[in-house]
Amino acid sequence: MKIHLILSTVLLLVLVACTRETRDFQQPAALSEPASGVHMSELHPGGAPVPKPITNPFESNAYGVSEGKRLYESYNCVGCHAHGGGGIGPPLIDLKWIYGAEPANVYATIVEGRPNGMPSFRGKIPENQVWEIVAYVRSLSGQLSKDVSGGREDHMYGKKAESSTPKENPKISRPLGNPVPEHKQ
Amino acid sequence: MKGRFISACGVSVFLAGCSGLQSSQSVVNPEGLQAARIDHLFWLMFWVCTIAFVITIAALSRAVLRKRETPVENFRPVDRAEATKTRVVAVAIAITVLSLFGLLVSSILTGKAIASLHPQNPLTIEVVGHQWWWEIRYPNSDASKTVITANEIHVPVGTPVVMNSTSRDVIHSFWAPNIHGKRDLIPGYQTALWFQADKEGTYRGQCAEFCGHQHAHMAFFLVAETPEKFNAWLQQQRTSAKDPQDAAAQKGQQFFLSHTCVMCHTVRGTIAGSNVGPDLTHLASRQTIAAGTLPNNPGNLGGWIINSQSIKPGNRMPPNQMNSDDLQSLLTYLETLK
Amino acid sequence: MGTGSNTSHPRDRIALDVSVLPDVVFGHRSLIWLGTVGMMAIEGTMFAILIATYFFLRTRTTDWPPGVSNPALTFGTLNLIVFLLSAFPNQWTKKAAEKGDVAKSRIGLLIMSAVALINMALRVFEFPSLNCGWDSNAYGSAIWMLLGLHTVHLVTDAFDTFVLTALSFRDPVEGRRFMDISENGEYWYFVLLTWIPIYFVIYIVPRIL
Amino acid sequence: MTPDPNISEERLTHVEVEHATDDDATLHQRLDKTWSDPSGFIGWFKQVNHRSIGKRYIVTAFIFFLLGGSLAALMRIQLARPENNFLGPDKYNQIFTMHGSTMMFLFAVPMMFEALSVYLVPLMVGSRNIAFPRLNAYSYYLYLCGGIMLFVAFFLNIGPDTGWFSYVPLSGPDFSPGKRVDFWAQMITFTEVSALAVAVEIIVTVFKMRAPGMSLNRIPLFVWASLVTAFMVIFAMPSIMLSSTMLIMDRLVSTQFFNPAEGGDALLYQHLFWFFGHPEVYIIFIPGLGVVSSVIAAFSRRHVFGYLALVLSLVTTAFVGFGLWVHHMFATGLPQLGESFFTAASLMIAIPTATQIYCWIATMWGRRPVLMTPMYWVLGFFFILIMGGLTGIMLASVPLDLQVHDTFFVVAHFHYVLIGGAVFPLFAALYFWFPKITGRMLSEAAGKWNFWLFFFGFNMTFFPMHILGLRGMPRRVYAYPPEMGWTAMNVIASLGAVLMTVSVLIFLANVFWSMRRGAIAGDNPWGAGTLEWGTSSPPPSYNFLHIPTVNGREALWDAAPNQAIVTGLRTDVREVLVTNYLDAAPDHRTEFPDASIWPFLAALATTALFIGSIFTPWAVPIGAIPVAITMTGWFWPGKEESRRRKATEKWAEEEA
Repeated sequence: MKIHLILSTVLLLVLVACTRETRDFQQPAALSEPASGVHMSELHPGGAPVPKPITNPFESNAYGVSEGKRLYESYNCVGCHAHGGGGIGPPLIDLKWIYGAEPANVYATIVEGRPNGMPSFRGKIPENQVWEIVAYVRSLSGQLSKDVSGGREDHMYGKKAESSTPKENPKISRPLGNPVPEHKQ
Repeated sequence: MKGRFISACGVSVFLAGCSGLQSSQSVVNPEGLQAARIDHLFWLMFWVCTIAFVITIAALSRAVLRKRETPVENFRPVDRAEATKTRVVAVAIAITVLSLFGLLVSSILTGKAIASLHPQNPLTIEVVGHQWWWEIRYPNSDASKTVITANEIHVPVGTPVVMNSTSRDVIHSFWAPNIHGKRDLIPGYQTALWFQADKEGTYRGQCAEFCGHQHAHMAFFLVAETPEKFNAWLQQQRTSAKDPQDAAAQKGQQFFLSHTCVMCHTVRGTIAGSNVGPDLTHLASRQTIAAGTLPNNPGNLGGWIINSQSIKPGNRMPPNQMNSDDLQSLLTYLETLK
Repeated sequence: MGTGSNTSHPRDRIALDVSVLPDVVFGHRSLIWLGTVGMMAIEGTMFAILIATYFFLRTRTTDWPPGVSNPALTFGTLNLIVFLLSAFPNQWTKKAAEKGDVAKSRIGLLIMSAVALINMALRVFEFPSLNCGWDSNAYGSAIWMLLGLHTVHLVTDAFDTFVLTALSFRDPVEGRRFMDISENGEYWYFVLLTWIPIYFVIYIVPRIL
Repeated sequence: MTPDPNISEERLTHVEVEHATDDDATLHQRLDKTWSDPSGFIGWFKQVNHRSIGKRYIVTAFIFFLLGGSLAALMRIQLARPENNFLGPDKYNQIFTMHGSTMMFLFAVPMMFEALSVYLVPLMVGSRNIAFPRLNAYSYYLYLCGGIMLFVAFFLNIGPDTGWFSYVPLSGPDFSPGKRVDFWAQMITFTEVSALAVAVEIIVTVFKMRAPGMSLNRIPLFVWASLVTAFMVIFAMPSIMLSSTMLIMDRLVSTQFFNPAEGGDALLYQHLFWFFGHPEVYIIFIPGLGVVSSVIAAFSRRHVFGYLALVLSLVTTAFVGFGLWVHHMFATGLPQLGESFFTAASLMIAIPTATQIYCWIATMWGRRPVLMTPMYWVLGFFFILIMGGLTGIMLASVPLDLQVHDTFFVVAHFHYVLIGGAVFPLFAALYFWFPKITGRMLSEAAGKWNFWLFFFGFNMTFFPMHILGLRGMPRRVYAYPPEMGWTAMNVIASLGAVLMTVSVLIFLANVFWSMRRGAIAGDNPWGAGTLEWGTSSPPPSYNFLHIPTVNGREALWDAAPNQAIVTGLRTDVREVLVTNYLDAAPDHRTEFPDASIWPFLAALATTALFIGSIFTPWAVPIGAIPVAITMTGWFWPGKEESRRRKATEKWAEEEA
């Protein structure tokens, strides 16, 4: 009886934990292809399409988010969006989204680009890395659970800590695919 | 007796282990000025310590095995013997203190000797630690003449080198044991280390401070060569990459520039100019890829590009899916980056 | 059983009768005093290391305080004054407890509870007067942690005082309670005395270094 | 005050005292009734007896030793072949971190300091319990919860992976995503709080609760070692508690202690860590020296040679131990003058250790010690510790350290020091005191097998690592290229690990067999001279029927033919005798608390606070409420208890 109880508790714990901490270095082959964009149409040549992840697997994975953060800097997203505060591009730490706040929207923004300056990264970034960046970008506005998003940055150069910015409630957002160019600030 | 026997065995195993093979990453095969001084100090200490060990174990064995002098139930020892023992212990302590003082002096002298090399015209290099590779720079007041390479350091023999180092991310430690001891690269700190290689050769070095997943595969090679060879190498490294001539290589270059590679790598002379990964301008001139992990040949390079994660799990290079034609032409192009 | 090699019959043993000894003692004689001193040593070491950290961080930059203004003096200084003055009622309470005077101990404990409340109220205003966030820079982190750690001690001792005050109004108040009250006074001195260097480090050092 | 009609005044003032004339059987009955802790499932969580808690510490710490050892075995499998794929880097990094953290924080300190001291010190000083027994129980539960938390995290793939030292910035928010490092840092808080609590208990027990006559110059050397260790704990552990707290705050609430961009500093962490980390080595190793002194004295049948020198050596080691933390940081490139100072200090610490070794040899000289299993382990200790000490001298030298720092040479060195200085004495202690703890002897034959397999296995595993280090193999690598020539030595090391595993299994079998079938030990099977051997094996609930008095350093050997006993302590409540600091003259009596569930509940509340604070800072203020409630419950006196005390208390005369 007691053993039964213990076993079921252990099982439960294992189930609840922890994709959050896994570190999958080997991504499925489909995810290591350069990102080629969102499939807007259901029509595909040559049979059924590979289903794209609707929920972003990296959003519940601390390592994925931190990789996204690193890539965000490596790929110079910082150049326009700074560390979320915005600059040439719109800020990312608030919850105002021009092109939608869902992972698929952010993914589309990165891969397709957007008018008024956001370049398309189609073919330049592997699929899984795009999703990692998506996860990180969404973490900036507090849309991910606290235990996967990173803390402050550990860098040589002074920056504001992201996690100290107050959490806002989502003030969503234009419907997806409504490209109204509207930059704040 | 047993103790002495075991320690004798230990010493001989040790000596056999330390000599034997000439190794390109070894403390006891010094090929540099500093490493040689440290090597002398090591052997001095080794013999002093061995003698101390043997004497102590011999005394212990005798104490344990010698026959009893006082009856078993006499819990309180005989006073006269105690006085003798006190004298002997006092002398032993005095000898210990003196030997330690001797070792202290020799250690400080060695420390002074390896730090006091401040010549007029040293070669300056910069080493920047990254997870998990080494960025090597040969700075020049004319920025266009600055050489940037990765994981392979060329130095002229007999010339003092000053190495300025720092880290871009976590703490690493630069260590080429045949040349000098290690130096930590700490973010937020700039440190300078002097060394000099005395003999031509290729010496392996490795990161010695735990730095994450691929700490084990963060090696570099230090190539000590004659000043002439070194200057030729430096001259050659200063040039930009030439545009390829043959069709396959041109196709490869096209592929390189239009795909994910440019997000991280630089090839001087092209639009690829990102500083995230190692500079590839003279990739083909290097002996190894992936921070000393694999010999640099088209097979290894191809495998690395397709799926570096199976070779060095957790490293920063993403897997790249491409068809074999593209891979072939890409490799052909990379082979032209001499 | 018995004591080792002793083979004689119990009745023949020389006995050291300790029943005449007291069981209510104060100060360094009591176990609880030495235990409290041990705790003070631990916590004192923590404060010392934290202050050392502060000065270590000082050496890593040229401006001090770096990029923020000096902490405002008002509330910290007020707190220092209250702390220093609290030594008088504290000593009075401690002495009353050591004499076993229930009435005086109760009054003293009530006063000390009030003092602790004043200290904590002032402390609430001290944090904003540091003039920087804990996450603005390492200097901010260090002084927030210093002040925070001292506050933890202040709150703990205040809570102790409240509990002892409540207990002192429950009859009977036995000797052990008086020992606790005396020890609580001892600990209050620790909180008081540590505040002096911490006050100096937080408020004065940025002005002179 | 309205007197409770149920409790008569007579019952309140009734006092039962022990007399010299009591016959042993009745006295036993009365004392046992008062001092026995409750049994049963719930009762188990209420026990506050130092022997119960000490045994739990020993068993728990040994289980962590086995777990840490299993992790080491996995590492040896991984390293037995070059470029092995048995464990990936992610698992390997977690495993070596867990191995180090487990061995240092969950095995070595709890075993050498807490477990042995909690069990032995009160017996050795002739007391009925340890000072602050409820705090003692609390410390154990905290330690247990911290250890369980770390291993649960590890099995859920949240095992820390930045090394037992967790250097920033690798362990900082940017390079260690998730909660892995936070679990490590919080485990530190758990174990350090528990060690600090025990340190205070030991200091108070040693200073205030010694049997009459045991003046400071008559304290058994093991007790001296515990006392010195307790002081080291008090001054060393706050440093790591602060640095791990800073680390957690950097990660959770974005403080900037270690962020160079905002005035923080990565080396600050190293200073704080090693200011604890180096004394830590001595915290582990000094109790072992105490064990060695005890065993040598018992088997050589004489007082230890140079008592004063040995005590002074312990104290000197403790002081100097705080002055050499920087020798872990030579490779960071500190100023040269500072380095020479720390070299000198590091060499100097060899002097007290050498002194002790000479004194022990002088003790045995001419006495031909009885070679039974505990003595074997002590001789093994000499061989291995001396070797580790000598390589330590090499590491103290800055230039040499620059070469061998963070290589397998260092791995070899500190395993020689720590296994030689702690695990060998630990096995000696277990063989030596097992009869006292259980009443039965461990098997000598199995003990010899255990020793020889461990001794050869150990040397086979760790001796080649010296050579590996000199031939360039760095620490903490999960793989190495085949062409480096490191393979053969690694294979030998891995084979040695097999021998050590077999040896430990033999030990376990020996313990399980001997607990049931071992020869009955009797009070004093070795004929040793310290007080714990003067009571039955295992000791009764009240430790000593009569508190003894002491006439010399080896209380039993030096006892007068008619050595006095203490009488007059109450038998109806848990009353103990308090003596004064220097000469242990009787000072006053004090009542110790009964068994209670509150320490356990308080430990649970504290655990909830600590684990909660990994995820949110709000766990601290909110979690403090149940902690405050349970702690208040713990100290809250019962009404009847207060009245009873009031009725019988006796105040000290006012001092002039």
